[in-house]
Amino acid sequence: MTQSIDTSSYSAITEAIQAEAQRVLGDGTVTAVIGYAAARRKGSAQPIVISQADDAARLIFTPACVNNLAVYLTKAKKEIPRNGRIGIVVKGCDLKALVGLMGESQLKRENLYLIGIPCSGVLASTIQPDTELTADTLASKCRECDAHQPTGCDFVPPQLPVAPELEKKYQAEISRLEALTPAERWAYWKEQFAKCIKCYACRQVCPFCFCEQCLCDRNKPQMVETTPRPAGNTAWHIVRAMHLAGRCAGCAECERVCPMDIPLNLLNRKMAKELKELFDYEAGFEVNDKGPLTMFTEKDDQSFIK
Amino acid sequence: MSRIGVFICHCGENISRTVDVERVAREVGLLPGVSFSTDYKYMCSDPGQNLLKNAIQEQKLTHIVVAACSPRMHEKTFRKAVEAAGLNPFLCEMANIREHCSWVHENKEEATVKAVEIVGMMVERIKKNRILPGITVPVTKRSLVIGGGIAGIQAALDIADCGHEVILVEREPSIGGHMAQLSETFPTLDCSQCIMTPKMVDVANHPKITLHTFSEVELVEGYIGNFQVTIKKKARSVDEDKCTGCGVCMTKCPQKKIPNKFDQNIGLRTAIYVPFPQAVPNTPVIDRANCTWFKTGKCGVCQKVCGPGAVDFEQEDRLIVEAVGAIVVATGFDLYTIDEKPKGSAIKGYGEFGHGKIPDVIDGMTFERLASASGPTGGKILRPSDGKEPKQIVFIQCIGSRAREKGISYCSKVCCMYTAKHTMLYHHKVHDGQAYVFFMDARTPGKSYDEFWRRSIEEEEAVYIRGMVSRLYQKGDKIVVMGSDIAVGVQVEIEADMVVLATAIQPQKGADTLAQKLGISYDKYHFYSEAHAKLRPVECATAGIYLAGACQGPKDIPETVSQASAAAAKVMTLFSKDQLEREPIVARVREAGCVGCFACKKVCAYGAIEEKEIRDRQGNLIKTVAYVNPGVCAGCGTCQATCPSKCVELDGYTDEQIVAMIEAL
Amino acid sequence: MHPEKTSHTFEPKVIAFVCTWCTYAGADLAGTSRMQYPSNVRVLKFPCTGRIDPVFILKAFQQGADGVLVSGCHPGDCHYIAGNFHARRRFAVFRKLLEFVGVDLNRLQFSWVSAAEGGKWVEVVTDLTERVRAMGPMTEFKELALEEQWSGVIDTPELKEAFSQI
Amino acid sequence: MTNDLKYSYYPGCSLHASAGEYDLSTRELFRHLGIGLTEIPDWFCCGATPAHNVDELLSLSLCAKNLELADSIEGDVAVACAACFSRLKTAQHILGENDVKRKQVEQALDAPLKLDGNVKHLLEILAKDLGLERLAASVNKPLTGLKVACYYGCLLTRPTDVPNLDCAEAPTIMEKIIEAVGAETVAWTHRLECCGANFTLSRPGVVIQLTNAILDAAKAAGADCIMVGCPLCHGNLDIRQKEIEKVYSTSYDLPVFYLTQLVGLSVGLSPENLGLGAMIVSPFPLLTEKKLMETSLLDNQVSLPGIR
Repeated sequence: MTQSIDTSSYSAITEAIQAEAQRVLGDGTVTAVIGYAAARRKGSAQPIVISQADDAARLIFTPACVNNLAVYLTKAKKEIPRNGRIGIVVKGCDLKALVGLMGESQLKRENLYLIGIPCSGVLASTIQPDTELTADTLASKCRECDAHQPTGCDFVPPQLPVAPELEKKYQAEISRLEALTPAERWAYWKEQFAKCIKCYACRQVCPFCFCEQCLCDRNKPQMVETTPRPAGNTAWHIVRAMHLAGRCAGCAECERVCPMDIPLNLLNRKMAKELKELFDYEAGFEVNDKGPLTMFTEKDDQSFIK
Repeated sequence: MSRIGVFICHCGENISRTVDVERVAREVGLLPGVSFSTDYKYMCSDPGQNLLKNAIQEQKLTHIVVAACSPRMHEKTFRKAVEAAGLNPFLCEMANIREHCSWVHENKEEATVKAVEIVGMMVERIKKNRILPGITVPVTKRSLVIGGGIAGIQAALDIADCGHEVILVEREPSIGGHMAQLSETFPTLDCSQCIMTPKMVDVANHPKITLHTFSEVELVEGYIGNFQVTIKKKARSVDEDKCTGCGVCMTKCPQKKIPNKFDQNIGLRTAIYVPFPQAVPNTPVIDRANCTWFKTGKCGVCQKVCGPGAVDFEQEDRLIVEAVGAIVVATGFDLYTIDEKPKGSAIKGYGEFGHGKIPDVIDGMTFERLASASGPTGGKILRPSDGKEPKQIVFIQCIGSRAREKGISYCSKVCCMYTAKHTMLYHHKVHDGQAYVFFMDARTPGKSYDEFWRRSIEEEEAVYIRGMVSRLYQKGDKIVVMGSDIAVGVQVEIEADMVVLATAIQPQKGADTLAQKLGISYDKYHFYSEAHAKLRPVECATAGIYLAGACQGPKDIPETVSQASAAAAKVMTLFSKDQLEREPIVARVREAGCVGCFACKKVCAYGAIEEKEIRDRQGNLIKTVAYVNPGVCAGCGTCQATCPSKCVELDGYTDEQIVAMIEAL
Repeated sequence: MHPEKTSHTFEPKVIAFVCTWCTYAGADLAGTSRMQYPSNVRVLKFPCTGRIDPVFILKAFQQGADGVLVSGCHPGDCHYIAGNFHARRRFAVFRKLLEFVGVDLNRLQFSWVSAAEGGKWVEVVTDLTERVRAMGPMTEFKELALEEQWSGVIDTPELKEAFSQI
Repeated sequence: MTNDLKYSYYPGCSLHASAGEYDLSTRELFRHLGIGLTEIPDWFCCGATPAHNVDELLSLSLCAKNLELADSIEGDVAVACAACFSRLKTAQHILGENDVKRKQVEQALDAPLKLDGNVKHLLEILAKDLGLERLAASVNKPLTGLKVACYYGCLLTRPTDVPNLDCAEAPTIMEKIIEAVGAETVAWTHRLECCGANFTLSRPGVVIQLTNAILDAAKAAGADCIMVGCPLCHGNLDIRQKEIEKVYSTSYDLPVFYLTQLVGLSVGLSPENLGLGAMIVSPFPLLTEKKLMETSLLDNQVSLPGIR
């Protein structure tokens, strides 16, 4: 018998979001709200941008609301009004991305109206959207989420999230890999990276891949081979993990969108773990003037340096 | 297509002994792009350089690789030669086949193979080298000196004497700083005012010095050679141009009982005042917080008695903007107080000394004012509490200094000497008195310093007790000082009439705020950081800003004056040319790709990276990007390694050049 | 090509990324002091370790390096105030990443070598060269470069047949 | 009055002997304030203060074992005696940072250490856990007009990083409590001086000298009485007072109260329940003079038995 996860609060949360969106659109606080709406397939959800108070009723929150909407504030801005404050519906994990983006001068807090969701979890990407949320169907990231209740938002519905203690799959997998020999790990990742077709969906969906020109697309000089061959794939994923170190807060969108099912977020979470151990830094909890790799202390660890 | 010329040097036999130079020249000559390749006995000699120059002309070479010694040795030489032959100097690179090859390997085959590869790497690199025009920055030959103590005065006079304009800004109503407060100075015991006031007058009379007292630096913009400084002239309530300095206003002012900060608050002054009689400028200031007119709207006596009509109650703060090319920071020090410190302060007060609540426990500067002939007691050592002459006096050293548990770990450097001086001044004025000094060590390096300290013990009868004081408390009209004499190993209790604390030297309050305005760095105590502790002790890491005096760390007067003159010399070096020339190894931003995350700005230790707004023709903001100020950039390249999309690039060390070298392997 | 050099069957390729002010000068000192060390190392000069991008290390391995050395000024000695402090953090993280994807960290050495430490330069370079020599060639990246597969493996009989007909 | 505060109580040896009135007044006061106090079962000596000079392992083990016993009772550990407080805190501090010693003690006790319990002096409980406001609210006989010299001694606040009761150099916690119950405090010089503590038997000469300085300073500051939170200080200041007066040919006549006795008076507990009769320097003339006790009671009270 798998443990079911109580999502009874989601309908009340939906109502609260709708009411709040209607209010802030109606009184002109915001010019648009980015949120989730029901999609065609039963139980599924998709991102939506609404700019009319009347449309607020379309907003929902269900276990199928998996997307990190932060990306609509940086890269996918086509439908977003250029002026005024923008409302956005955020889960705790999405909020961490916004916090990071604020620290990197990509967003300004005063331009946003944050509607936080006391989220108990969403479905894994491999599960059909109208499935019941249980310990089995829960997304891996939600199993070890430390931000069920978003903080610092402008509005959060009063419902409280549930957060049962579950086995932490990412942590377990990281520990498993760490225990292997370098050669075994290389074999593991070689197999994983070999699958990559360089579709760059991971890059497209990542809130932090906001560079206008990616280093990996450059050809003078070519830092990373662009063809989807194992050498270039490996280089791409290493560079991606390095560039996200200290920034990625684990929304795991990269992994969700990967058509080849490469466990991409493992790399990011491993980096996050190292940064916590090395510099006691955790991304996404507060807007920091400097990230862990743009600052230093004189007492940083240098045991690895001869 | 580039036409690369490669020149292999024998360095006598230094290279050719272990490297087959002919073979290197031959093999390298086959590399694509290499049009000319040769070897020569001594490339750095005149004939060698001529060989290079001629080859450039005759072979129409576009890029040059000289394979010889370390570029640290002769890069400049060959770049000059290349420039003389009409090429941009940055189209010449050196391949180090001596220090990194022939000298460290014995096997000729191995060394030759390595040399070919080293040269090959440089050939690939130079294909990606670009013409780098030299960078010149215009220099405004005026300077700003912040702080009118002895450091600022000395620096201002030195610069002005060289014929350049100086703007001297002082926060207080008069220049002079702490040195003007001192009674006598070690190790010669000459009167501080006697040596100080002439310099103050020189400043006032110098045609090249513009003095702004009662003023503060509000804003600093720009960079080396081109700073714009906004100075706030606080309302003095007295027109400096009209005032003759007759002083009638001060004699008539009815508010006469205001503690005078210059006298460490033991002397009194009026509401309209100059801090001390020899003040420069000799123009009074109205202390608006204590003036009856400003408090009640009545009185106005000073205005009525002022002949020239200089008193102006309506005066307001004024902002003036000055363009300068260099800035000397000489903001000096402040003294540690033993009061209870605010909550959260890393620095703790002295609870064991009653947090400074006993009136006859004073600090060294207060003792200076008591001993000064122009001080509040006319030079008599008298207790602040009852005006009696203290017959037993205890000096305690290292109050705050060298006390990690109190939050300060450094030595304040001057206290040992001035305490020795105090015991002498005391002995000269109170013949039947006894001075005791509690000390940890006596630190007296310096010309005639140790002799001076010995004299205080041997001739002036001061009793030095090695050990610290654990507690002092008031008992009747005495202060009981409890301490230990660790040399003998006993507890000591002295019933003193007065206790003088040698409190630590700290940076001025607000030193951090000023540093932020200037864009210079400071340590955890807020002392300003020099660019290099040993080799660049008067320069800040921020180009064009120099340090003088105790704002950088505790210093005595001779050291302060030396550093002030050194800072002035650095300013003069900058001013010696109309244009500042510098190597064009600086970072540049590719604005098209920059997304303005400013990671580069965060890692730049020089503050060279600014935010730049890009707007369309209608003035709408398109985006904000990074901009590297080439006058400030030092060329370390940390920004480029940090930039995720490599939109900032360090000329001379571009990714293309480096990757070309890696790929050549 | 190396006829008299039969003592070693494998000559590793070692690439050193060094800063110009400390380690490059330290290597120069080793030269002027006529110290001897293996000739396997190739030195790339940077203004500062702060300029050294982790991608260069990756690139070096891809280009066939068997060992990589990154070396700069001791903490507090940086010519550019703090470049080496930034580098220290960057590489502390990057080496953990390489370790996690399965690169043996014995092939990657970091060191502080000052301009006065010619002897330390020799020691660091010799140690790394000999260690890498004992480990044998770095095959991982080279093998990757030779592989052509992209989206999967040709493991079914149908695919194999189709592939053989190409 | 009830509240949710609960503590395990470590009285310490002195409170079963010379300082019986401290124990009595503590229990009475806490009962009156509704603070739960459960004596640690089978507690034993903390080793104060000589053990650590003789055998560090023993002194640490004694404290560690007592803390383990205290762990069985809900709530933080309440300690009345400053010396016990100091020893327990010191043991926690040392064992918390020194793994080698920790292992030794674990071996000695043959059990893993339980050091997490909060050790609190009564002062801390009254001033912080109960809070000055609630304390002031329970006062019904304010000690108006009584000038108290608060005496901390050495062990309550020092060394700097260990007890963390209050600022080591300028503590105010005693003053705050006694002002909350309506008394006046005097600013005086010897609040933190050493009284000689347990040299009282081995080097009485030293104790007489040190304690005299304290009494002298308190008197000079205009105090009517002294308040302490330590049975050792109390012993020296109270029991030796007559002897000191004789040696120095002076007269102090300063009653030395435990903090629980003064606070107990203010909340209306009877002198009998506070063990005031056990004090060597009788407080009754002072208390009647200040109108803090009925004159009519005086005759009866003087003959009260001291320690039960």
